[in-house]
Amino acid sequence: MPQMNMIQALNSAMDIMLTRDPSVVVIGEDVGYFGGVFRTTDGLQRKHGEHRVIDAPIAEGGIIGAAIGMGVNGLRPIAEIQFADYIYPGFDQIASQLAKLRYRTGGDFFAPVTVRTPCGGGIRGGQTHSQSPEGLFTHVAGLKVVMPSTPYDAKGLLISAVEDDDPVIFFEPKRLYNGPFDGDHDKPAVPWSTHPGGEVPEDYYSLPIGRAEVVSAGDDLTILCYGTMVHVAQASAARLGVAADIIDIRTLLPLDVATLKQSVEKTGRCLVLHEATRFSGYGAELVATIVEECFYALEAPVRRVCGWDTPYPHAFEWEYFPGQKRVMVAIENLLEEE
Amino acid sequence: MPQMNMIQALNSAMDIMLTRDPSVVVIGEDVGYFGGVFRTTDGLQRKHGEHRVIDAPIAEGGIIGAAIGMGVNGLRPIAEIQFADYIYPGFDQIASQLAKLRYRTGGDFFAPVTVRTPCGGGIRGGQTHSQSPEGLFTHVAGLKVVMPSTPYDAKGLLISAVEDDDPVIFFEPKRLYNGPFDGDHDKPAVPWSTHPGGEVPEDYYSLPIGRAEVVSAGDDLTILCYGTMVHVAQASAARLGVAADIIDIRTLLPLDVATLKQSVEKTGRCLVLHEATRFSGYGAELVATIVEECFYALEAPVRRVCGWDTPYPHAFEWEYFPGQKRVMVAIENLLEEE
Amino acid sequence: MQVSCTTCEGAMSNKPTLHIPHPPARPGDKPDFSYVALSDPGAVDRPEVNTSVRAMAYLSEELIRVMDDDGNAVGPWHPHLDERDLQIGLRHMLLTRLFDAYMVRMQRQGKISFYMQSLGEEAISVAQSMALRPTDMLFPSYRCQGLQVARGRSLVDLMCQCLSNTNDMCKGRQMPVMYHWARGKIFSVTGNLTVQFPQAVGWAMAAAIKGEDNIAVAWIGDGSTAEADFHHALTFAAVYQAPVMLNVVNNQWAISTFQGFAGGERRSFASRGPGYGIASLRVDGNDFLAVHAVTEWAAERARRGHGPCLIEHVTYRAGAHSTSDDPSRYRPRDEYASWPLGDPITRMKQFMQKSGCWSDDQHEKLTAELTQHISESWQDAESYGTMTTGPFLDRSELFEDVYRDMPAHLIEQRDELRRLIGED
Amino acid sequence: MQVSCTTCEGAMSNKPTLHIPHPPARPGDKPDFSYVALSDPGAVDRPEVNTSVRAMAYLSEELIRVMDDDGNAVGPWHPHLDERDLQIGLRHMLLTRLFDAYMVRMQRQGKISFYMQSLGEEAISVAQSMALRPTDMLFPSYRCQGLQVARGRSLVDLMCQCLSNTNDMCKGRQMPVMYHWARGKIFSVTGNLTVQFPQAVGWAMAAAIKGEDNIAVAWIGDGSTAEADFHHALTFAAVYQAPVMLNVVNNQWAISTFQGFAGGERRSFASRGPGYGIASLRVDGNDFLAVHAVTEWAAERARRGHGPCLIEHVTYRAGAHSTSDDPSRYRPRDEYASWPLGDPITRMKQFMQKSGCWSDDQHEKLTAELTQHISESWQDAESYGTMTTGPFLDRSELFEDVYRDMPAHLIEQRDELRRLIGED
Ligand SMILES: Cc1ncc(C[n+]2csc(CCOP(=O)(O)OP(=O)(O)O)c2C)c(N)n1
Ligand SMILES: Cc1ncc(C[n+]2csc(CCOP(=O)(O)OP(=O)(O)O)c2C)c(N)n1
Ligand SMILES: [Mg+2]
Ligand SMILES: [Mg+2]
Repeated sequence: MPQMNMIQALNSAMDIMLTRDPSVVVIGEDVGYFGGVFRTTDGLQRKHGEHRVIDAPIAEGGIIGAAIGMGVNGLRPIAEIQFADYIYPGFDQIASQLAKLRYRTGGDFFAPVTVRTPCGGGIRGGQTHSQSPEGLFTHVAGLKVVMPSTPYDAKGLLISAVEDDDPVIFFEPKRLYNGPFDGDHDKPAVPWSTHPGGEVPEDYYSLPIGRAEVVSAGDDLTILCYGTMVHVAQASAARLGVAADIIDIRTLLPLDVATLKQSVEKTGRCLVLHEATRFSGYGAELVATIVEECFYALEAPVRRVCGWDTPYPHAFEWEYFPGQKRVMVAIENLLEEE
Repeated sequence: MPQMNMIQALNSAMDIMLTRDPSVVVIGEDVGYFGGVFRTTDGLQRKHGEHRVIDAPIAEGGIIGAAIGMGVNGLRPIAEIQFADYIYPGFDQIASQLAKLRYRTGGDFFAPVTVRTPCGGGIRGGQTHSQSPEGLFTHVAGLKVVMPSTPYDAKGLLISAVEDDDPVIFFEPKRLYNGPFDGDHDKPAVPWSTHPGGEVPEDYYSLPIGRAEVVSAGDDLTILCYGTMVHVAQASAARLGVAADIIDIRTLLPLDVATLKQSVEKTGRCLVLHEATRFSGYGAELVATIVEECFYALEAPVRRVCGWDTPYPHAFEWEYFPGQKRVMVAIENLLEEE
Repeated sequence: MQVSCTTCEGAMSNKPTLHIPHPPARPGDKPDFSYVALSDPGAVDRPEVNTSVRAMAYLSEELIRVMDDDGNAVGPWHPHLDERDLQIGLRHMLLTRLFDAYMVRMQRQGKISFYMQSLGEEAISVAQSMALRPTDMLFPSYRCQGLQVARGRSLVDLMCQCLSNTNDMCKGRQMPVMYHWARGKIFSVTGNLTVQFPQAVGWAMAAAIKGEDNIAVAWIGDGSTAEADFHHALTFAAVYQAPVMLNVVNNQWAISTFQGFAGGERRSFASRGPGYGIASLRVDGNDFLAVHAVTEWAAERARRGHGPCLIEHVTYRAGAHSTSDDPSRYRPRDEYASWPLGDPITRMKQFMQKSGCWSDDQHEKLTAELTQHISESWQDAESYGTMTTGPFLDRSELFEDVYRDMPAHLIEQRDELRRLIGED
Repeated sequence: MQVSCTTCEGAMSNKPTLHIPHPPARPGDKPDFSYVALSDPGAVDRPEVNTSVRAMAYLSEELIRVMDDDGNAVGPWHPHLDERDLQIGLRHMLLTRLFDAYMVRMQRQGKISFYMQSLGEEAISVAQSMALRPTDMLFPSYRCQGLQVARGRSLVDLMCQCLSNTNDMCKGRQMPVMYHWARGKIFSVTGNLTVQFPQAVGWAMAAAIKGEDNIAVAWIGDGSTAEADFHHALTFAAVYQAPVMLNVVNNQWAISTFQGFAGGERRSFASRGPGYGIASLRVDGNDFLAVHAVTEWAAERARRGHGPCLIEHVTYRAGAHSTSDDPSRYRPRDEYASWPLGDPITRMKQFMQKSGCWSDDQHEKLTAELTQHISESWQDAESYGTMTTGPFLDRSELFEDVYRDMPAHLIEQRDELRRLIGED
């Protein structure tokens, strides 16, 4: 099986879709000739042409607006927003337009746009290159929201996103682009070739949107997480020798409630992790869902470990990032409760 | 005590602040000569002048951006966004700039901007005149988020918002402008003069940001709500003859956790209400907070009654609105649980 | 080249003061439209469609007019339409106006919840629609009902949308006038201003990518030019030379604010275009012939690969902003009577009568015919349900079309609502 | 007036095709700047500061230049600065350049995490800063370090920001180069492009409201003009006639994309202004004297109440976009050598030598002095802490300044972090 890092996997997904479906186009800042500031679209313009892989003006609102129009005219645009921190100028076109077009037209119009954007911290990007705004988009009915944690998932889910007739906001945890970062920044970086998720078929395959994945199984507790935090969770559980059901949410909206429920009913304890700020973050929805679905199985409160409720600071990146230590403390506390 | 409806109370708050503090200005679409599409700024330009109450171009991003600059230059702008549904074009200036300015400058710069905007449904406004996007703003560190439920609170909280050195997003439940709407749309409209919250002092007073209010006390359960849903909660509890602690959150961020906790520890049962869509809404944060703070006191799962996870529809407004019936069913179920 | 006046109208100051635009007249004042820059009918040059933007920049500040005050059609922009087309044009305009008036009445009677009329602006939608191909895609604002009428939409369908009944193409989900028509290639109207502008550019980019020669056409108001999406649209249209026609309907007002609050005090809205490298024209929006000619010209330019156009239509919002608005609070009640460009239907009729292809008698007959057509359509529309009487849309429509396939959480919510209603 | 070329460069087609802007040269190609429209030094007229926007529209497409190729200062824009000012200007430019070079080296050595230099663009920040009053408020982009230098900011402070150490004015919260200086009236740099443009307009509106005559001045890049806030700023500045100077630094590139992707292929960026009714000028950004003169002119215009200005500075980004960028992937390595407007420091030096107020010897001495000043500053800066050695900022700074007063939930989170660290 070929090895790919997450950038290569995403590139492969786009390459395949550009090849299979003439209606697929890629548009974004620096995505064309240059191949993207993270090199995710490297080589795609050369291969598929300037009318398929299109450099855009620096106007996120314009990019999304134009992508919607393209979608209405039969294309399947993949719009790249260079950093998730810069998605807000496009927020109106996403929340007011892209998300609601099908509904307001009784199904007569829709725009199958995929918005790809790198998110998350751990690269010393400070407050404008580190944000995790996924929670905001999960509050917008009509959107699907995806965040993969491995190259294998990234490719399969991106292909599904492009094929999906509904709009998908596709978050890419940039700290995972080159390796399965587990939160320990002092450790030398590890490449994807050391991780089974780095084994990625060359060819077309897709993974279902709407399905969470149990990435490791155990009876002690359930850990709900996605993106980078999946790896932090695994490392933390391993270090503690705890047997955890670690569930990679993968598709934040729609949420795979059944998988979550099954696990928490088994373990009775649940920890929720994300890198985004805690207050009103997506983790709140996970907690609320678990409480509503599994209250009587719960042996302890559902706890959250999240980014602090501050902007992402440059210097205190590792104090901010919800790393192994915080996760381990939370696991230990949770197992001791009652 | 004079009687005011919520529009008059808000108008009075702005009038007083424009009079007391020469640095206060009001800016927004149609707020000047015309006095606002809801008449909230009626008469203010005539009284305080064109340079204090300023009609703006139709550009919400520009309004917020300019207000930030004004704030940096020593003014205290009150920016009106005509409908909360139209706040998204200003989202970037709010989330990236207004919220983070103090932090990123180590406290050297800040912009004391208040953003006022009417929200919520019940006026047949369809999907673009009915939204309740407050949840999104509560996920942005650096903002304060307020929503009053009576004229009295509206005036006192708006004055506090204007005086606050931090940015405040001030949501006005427009269905409450003229009367304490309790969700029963078949009933003739009731004016504020029938409600104690309609008694509003003419003069200056302020109410603290960061404090929830127990609007009625009871041991059966706790109902957490804000805006229009406070009145729906009261009517529903009354119809059922249930003794509920009904807590008007009022300040969504920062949240008055202590008041919530005290109540739920007493009642052991908690219902969360809002008009906004449910998934990843502010109610999720309330549920998560209650679970984290009061888990061992809970006798039943915390339940939510919210807007459905769809855009706000025009025709099915009353099927969409979380009215008394849904609230009563939820209360009954909640009291029966276990 | 230098003149000594300041950029700021009025007194010269030696200190910055915040300039506040003022409309020339407020309630009680005598209407004053001296600020509207006019050109003489027939006076403005008509360049070839492939003229460079730079060479035609002057067109963004002139006013292209064909009909003069006496009902003659003059000058190089005269489109020389045949009788049949003129009659169709007049019919569509009249139908639009009568339909609007009827619906305003229905709103007053409480039969629909809200309405927005296009009174005084009918020439724009109708003439533009007629000058385009049926395969061109239209991205309307909420004041473009003439597009629907001119493309042959059944009034019953429009009425049913306003009634949110079982025949509503929006399935009850939108406020009145937020029509769309997929088969007729008319995009969905939304409450959010200006958002359709970059969408139209994207649609046009896609047409160019696919190698098709259909163009996209979009409309916004003068006030809406201040929104970000105006700039996005112009930038993207210029950069990619998208085959798109971007229309600004300058009807002088944006709810209560005068067009000066969008920058119209300083320069025409059309004159924004040349700075982006976009061909821009300013046209008498109440002159059916001029609007038709300009639209044909711009469509040909775009279709032949010579790039986008920005068109400013100078007109006047003769009615209230919407049925929720009372314009007598912010402008003279009788302002429309002084509008220098008259009424589009009156002028068209005058021109046709002068050309000998129309008579008062025909006009009266047509009015009667259309009036009857409208009230019959209303009967028909009501048969699909009204706000108070059935048939009603199925309530589970509330949950359809949020996604293509309904996800589990919406199925649950739908079922919850069903249970709740079952308990009624 | 009509010309037969199409709006689309290259072959004329009879069908719309998606136009894709191309830079004239890619890696391996011979640099080609023939697309840059130049005027002769001294050739462009200098109108009175109260000239109407319309009457001075031509200035948005000319190129105001003062220094000619031989180091003479010519024409009506010659600011006739005195020797002392010239020497100060050169000193600031040189200091900015040497500081940048030093900091790039520090980044390469891993001592700071990131850096952005302003190589080749020093004249703009420095000359503008010198032509303004110290009470004017500056809203910089990330490539305006010359403003800090010219306003007398200590290099130690700038370095400490890049080090996120205990003397960092941002308290460790921002990436390197995101400086601010409240006392020096320099606003905070942010990663979000263009957001400062409408903020500057709002600041200027407030100045006008308060009746003060300080103006606001803001900078963005060519690529950043595509963002919504460019349009917001121009609209608000025009409507309220705000005393603001809006600068677009057109350095030909926006990371890997050529200025054509912001619309620069069609028309100068300055030419966006007149369509909004804003006085606009295009200036040789590598000509210290021209930038100084234009800035003085625009500042006086704004300060005297004649309204806002848009200024395009034509320059070239001589370095990489940032230390994360490798421009040899998308443009010829040696492009800068062919840039028709030369290097700002070389040209200033040549002019001063020709005027007899500067010598090679002085230049060498100055270079040595500044170099030493920089490395001494670095020693100093490091004494406040480095990325790896103390002193370190107190970690609870993480939670300060989110709000003026720390709310309960942040106190709790701060205490949680303290407990966690205590367990170290
Ligand atoms: C984004 C947004 N902001 C504000 C509004 C409220 N609003 C509706 S119509 C309108 C005025 C628009 O004026 P104009 O563009 O001139 O169009 P006209 O009504 O004159 O046809 C405003 C402010 C809105 N619908 N959308
Ligand atoms: C809103 C936003 N979108 C995208 C970016 C990423 N980005 C940073 S700099 C840059 C290029 C800006 O080019 P230009 O405005 O020409 O300035 P220059 O770097 O040439 O000085 C881009 C796209 C950003 N910082 N902010
Ligand atoms: Mg208008
Ligand atoms: Mg640039």
